[in-house]
Amino acid sequence: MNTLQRGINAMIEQIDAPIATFFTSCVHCGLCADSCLFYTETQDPKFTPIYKLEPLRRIWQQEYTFWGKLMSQLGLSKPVTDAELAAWEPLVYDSCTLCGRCSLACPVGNDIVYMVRKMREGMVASGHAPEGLKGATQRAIGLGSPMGVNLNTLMAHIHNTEKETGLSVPLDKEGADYMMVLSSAEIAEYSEIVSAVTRIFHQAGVSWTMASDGFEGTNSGIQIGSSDLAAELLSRVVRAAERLKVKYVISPECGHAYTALRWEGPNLIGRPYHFEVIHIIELLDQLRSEGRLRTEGLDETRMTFHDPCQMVRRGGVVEQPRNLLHMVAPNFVEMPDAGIQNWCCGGGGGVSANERAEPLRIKVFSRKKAQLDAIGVDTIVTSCSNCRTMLLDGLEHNSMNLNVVGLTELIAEHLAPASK
Amino acid sequence: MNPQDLLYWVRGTGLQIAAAIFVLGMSYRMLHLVLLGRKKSLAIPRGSEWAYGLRIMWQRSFVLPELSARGKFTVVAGYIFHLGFLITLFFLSQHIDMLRAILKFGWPALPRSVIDIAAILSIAAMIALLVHRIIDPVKRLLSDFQDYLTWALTFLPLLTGFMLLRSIGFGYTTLLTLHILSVELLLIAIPFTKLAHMFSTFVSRWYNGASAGFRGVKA
Amino acid sequence: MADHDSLEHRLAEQGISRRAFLKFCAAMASLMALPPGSAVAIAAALAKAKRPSVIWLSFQECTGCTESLTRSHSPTLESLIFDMISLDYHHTLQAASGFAAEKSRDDAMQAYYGKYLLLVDGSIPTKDGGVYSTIAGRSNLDLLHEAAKGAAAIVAVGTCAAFGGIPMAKPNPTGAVAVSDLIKDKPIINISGCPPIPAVITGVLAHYLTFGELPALDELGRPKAFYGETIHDHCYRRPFYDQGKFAKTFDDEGARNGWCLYELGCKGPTTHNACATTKWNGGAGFPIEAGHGCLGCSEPNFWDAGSFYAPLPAPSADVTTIAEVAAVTGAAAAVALSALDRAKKKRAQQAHEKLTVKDL
Amino acid sequence: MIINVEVADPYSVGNIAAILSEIASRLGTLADGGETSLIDLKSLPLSSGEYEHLRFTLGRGEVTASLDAIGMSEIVETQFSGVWWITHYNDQGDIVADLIEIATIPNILLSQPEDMRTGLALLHAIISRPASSHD
Repeated sequence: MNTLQRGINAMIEQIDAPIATFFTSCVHCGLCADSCLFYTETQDPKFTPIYKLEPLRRIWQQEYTFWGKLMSQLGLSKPVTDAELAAWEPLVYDSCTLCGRCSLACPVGNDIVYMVRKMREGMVASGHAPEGLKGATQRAIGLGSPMGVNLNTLMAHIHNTEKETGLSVPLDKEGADYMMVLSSAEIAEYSEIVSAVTRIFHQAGVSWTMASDGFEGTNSGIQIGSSDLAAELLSRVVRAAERLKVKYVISPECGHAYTALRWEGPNLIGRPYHFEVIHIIELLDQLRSEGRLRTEGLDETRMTFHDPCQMVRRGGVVEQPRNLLHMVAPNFVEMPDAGIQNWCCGGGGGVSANERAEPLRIKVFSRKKAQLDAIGVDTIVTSCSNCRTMLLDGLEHNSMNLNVVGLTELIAEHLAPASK
Repeated sequence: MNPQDLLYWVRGTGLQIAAAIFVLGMSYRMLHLVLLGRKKSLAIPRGSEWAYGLRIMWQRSFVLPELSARGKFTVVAGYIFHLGFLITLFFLSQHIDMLRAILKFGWPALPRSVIDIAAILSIAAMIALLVHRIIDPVKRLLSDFQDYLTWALTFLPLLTGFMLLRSIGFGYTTLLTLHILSVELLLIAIPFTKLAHMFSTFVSRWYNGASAGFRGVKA
Repeated sequence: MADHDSLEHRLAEQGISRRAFLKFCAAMASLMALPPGSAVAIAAALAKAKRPSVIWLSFQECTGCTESLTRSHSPTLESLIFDMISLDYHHTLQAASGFAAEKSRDDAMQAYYGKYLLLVDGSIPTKDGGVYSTIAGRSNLDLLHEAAKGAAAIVAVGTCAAFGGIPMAKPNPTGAVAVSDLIKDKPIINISGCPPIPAVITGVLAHYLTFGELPALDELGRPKAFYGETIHDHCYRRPFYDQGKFAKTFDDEGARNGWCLYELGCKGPTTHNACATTKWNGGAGFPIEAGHGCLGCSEPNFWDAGSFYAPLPAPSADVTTIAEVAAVTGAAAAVALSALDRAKKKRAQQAHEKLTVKDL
Repeated sequence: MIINVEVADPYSVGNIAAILSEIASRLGTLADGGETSLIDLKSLPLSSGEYEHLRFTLGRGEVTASLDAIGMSEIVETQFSGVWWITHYNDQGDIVADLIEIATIPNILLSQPEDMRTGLALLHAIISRPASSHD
């Protein structure tokens, strides 16, 4: 098979009842355009979500419909070409963050983002994935992290934390209840997280560990759209967790890591886990409700919360971060469209790793800017390290002077001293 | 064939042909869609697929996110068209007569004045939507021949029906024949075109809602 | 001589005044459904009108059409008109019988060859050589062809002669057909109805008499003056139709209030005839006024066009059975073809070459 | 068993109003010096109730004439001057024409030149006849 055949074969593999139903239902109303950051901020019709799926639609029609098959038999249909897939590559990767807003907007109920995710399987198999994302995936497979961080980097953070807090950071502790996984951005840039979770878990009395062979949660395979590669990356975490016999794996503050670990993971490896997956924010809220997480002092700063797409629309974690914020932030305000309808930072779904997409990503930050301008806050809290980087980047390009902090760190800053 | 024979044909054989193609086509198409199957997720669910899927099937008819002016236009005109079409289809006494003859049960009709308004609004909305499809860059990009064909096939029954009610243009026999014929063309076209969304929409919504429900997403 | 044959002259001879003649013309205009102001033109035309010979042949029929004509409630007028025609053969009405009757027909056909008006009621059986209806040993088919040859024009009186009518209804055992199915080379005017309105028969004769030509006809050969519009167009219950007020049964509130009979199967909207205005029995009323829907008797195949009591929009054939068969067939096809599709998907999965980092 | 047949207002169907406004418009034309015109009531869709209602509404005015020629004719000026209701009957008393004429005087009432000449001839014959012939 050449790459084109391989790509088309992958799409034929991926087309299932939902996809066939979605294409059957589409009435070309164009409403999904309004839900897409890339359309609303550019007004370019080619960014209409359903249009990004045109090659997949044609393959469905030609391979899975009565008339389509008939037309193909008669040689009356136009097969999908390599050039076409190449032309669609920027639409499928650069202008889609897999944010899933279109799936909520579609009046006939099409889960458009589900189809984009599936279409990427074919795109990457046909060789049409962005170079930046390819590089990130190669690093993730080869080096263990898309950003090139490794165990040594983590070990340095662990040392610092132990020195700073006087607490020990458990590594490869068999039989712990929880196994913490980090995102590569956290390891590379927001290493305070190691200290934050160490202190919080110490206070709450959580039995936890990290794994030297499964600490990286970021899954570039999901973003580039290859289940094969995603499975390889994910299986490292699964192996470590099952080796250490933990009950739970904690997903880091990283949207796609959560999706990969929580929802796609068992399907990627083809079996259920022997553990459960919980997002760090879910766990913190759970500790709060059990009275095990106690804070003191308030941060009077006017702050807001940026909902990561994979947490809310694709993850169902909406209330938990707010419960936590209310513990420490009396001046917390919601952005317009907060919660399930929040607008993407612009860098999800692999866009942040795709240098070619950067100008477009910066341009569409105007939506986030408008949301922020509407409420006038000083600090943005979020629970996704990729969102955090994208927000910082966007703010800088727009000369906006706002702080961006991770929610876990914010809680850790206000942690009450251990009472006993 | 004289006009009476033609009318008799469209009321009889024509309708049988159209109904057969429509039912066969839709039964095939809907079942074929579902039978393609989907993988059952191995992840631990946070909520119910069925409950939320069923909820979205219904709810997506009413809850729509914030939209731009062009989006609002599509939604408002779309609502008017669909509602007007359904009201005239199911609540004009003549249509109930027809359905009663097939289903063996009926229901009360709406007053003619209401039907008139619904039909006029529906026709106006369809024309507006056609113009919008031509001038709006997004819709124009998405549109192909089928979008215009299905528009025409949907518009004709509305138009001929309205002309029939108001005795505009041709005589009653001719208009009734044209009206029934246009409905038959529409019925025949449904299984082969995007008009199949009349049923598949609800399946789409279920899949979408089920996926969200599985993850415990509450819109 | 010709002048002495004109209607005006004959009327004058009978001591009828010009004013009476004008009254007669006003009645004629009303009868022919012409604009009321055309009485003057009628008067002028009638002054020159001639007395044509009429041969009336009755075939496969029930004599209802003749009954209708003789029950006509304007006898003076009819008698004036029949004064003006020479009814040389009508086997029900004529006094002569047996060979004499047939002879009078043959004589008239010879004497007025090319000029006589041929009136036909009843359809013509064609199966088995037309043996199913004969007169004096000759088949209707034979008689029609013979009589048509010398006719100036043919008037098909009643739905049977015009469109085949009840004898032609399924299964049509005698192979009955309409006059126009057999005669192609003569002007034919169809006065349909079961029976036709008597005033329409006389109206058409009056028109032929007055203007010496056939009136304007619709696409089914019927005079537009009487069949140009539908019962529905002129029905006094029409406003109820427009308001959507329908009687649901023959004895409900709506029926008592005189609401529209559409849902009770009235075929008025698709039936072209003058019943709603000309009315029956000396203007006493017409079926809808008596509380019963129109049967559509002046239209072709009215007998086979579904139940008289089924509303117009109701399907005229069974749709349910065919839909059930279609649903099952469609489902079976879906099961079969989706098995192929799943097999295709499985093949694609088997053909899947695992993507590795080297492929990027 | 008593069946209570209640007829709702038979005039509500709206045909009468249309006829009346048609008559009004034609009468207006006539009053302004325009032409006379005729309405053939047999060509209009009237229920018997409506027919009676029309007769009642138009009423009877100052002039009533009758004509005896192949049956009777009744010529009545309605309460609206210039609006005449003309009903022609045949020998049997059936209505053969039923007309509304909008005119200063219905045409049918005018003496006809042909009849006048016939009368004149008859009159001359009487004048020229010798007195002895009167028996």
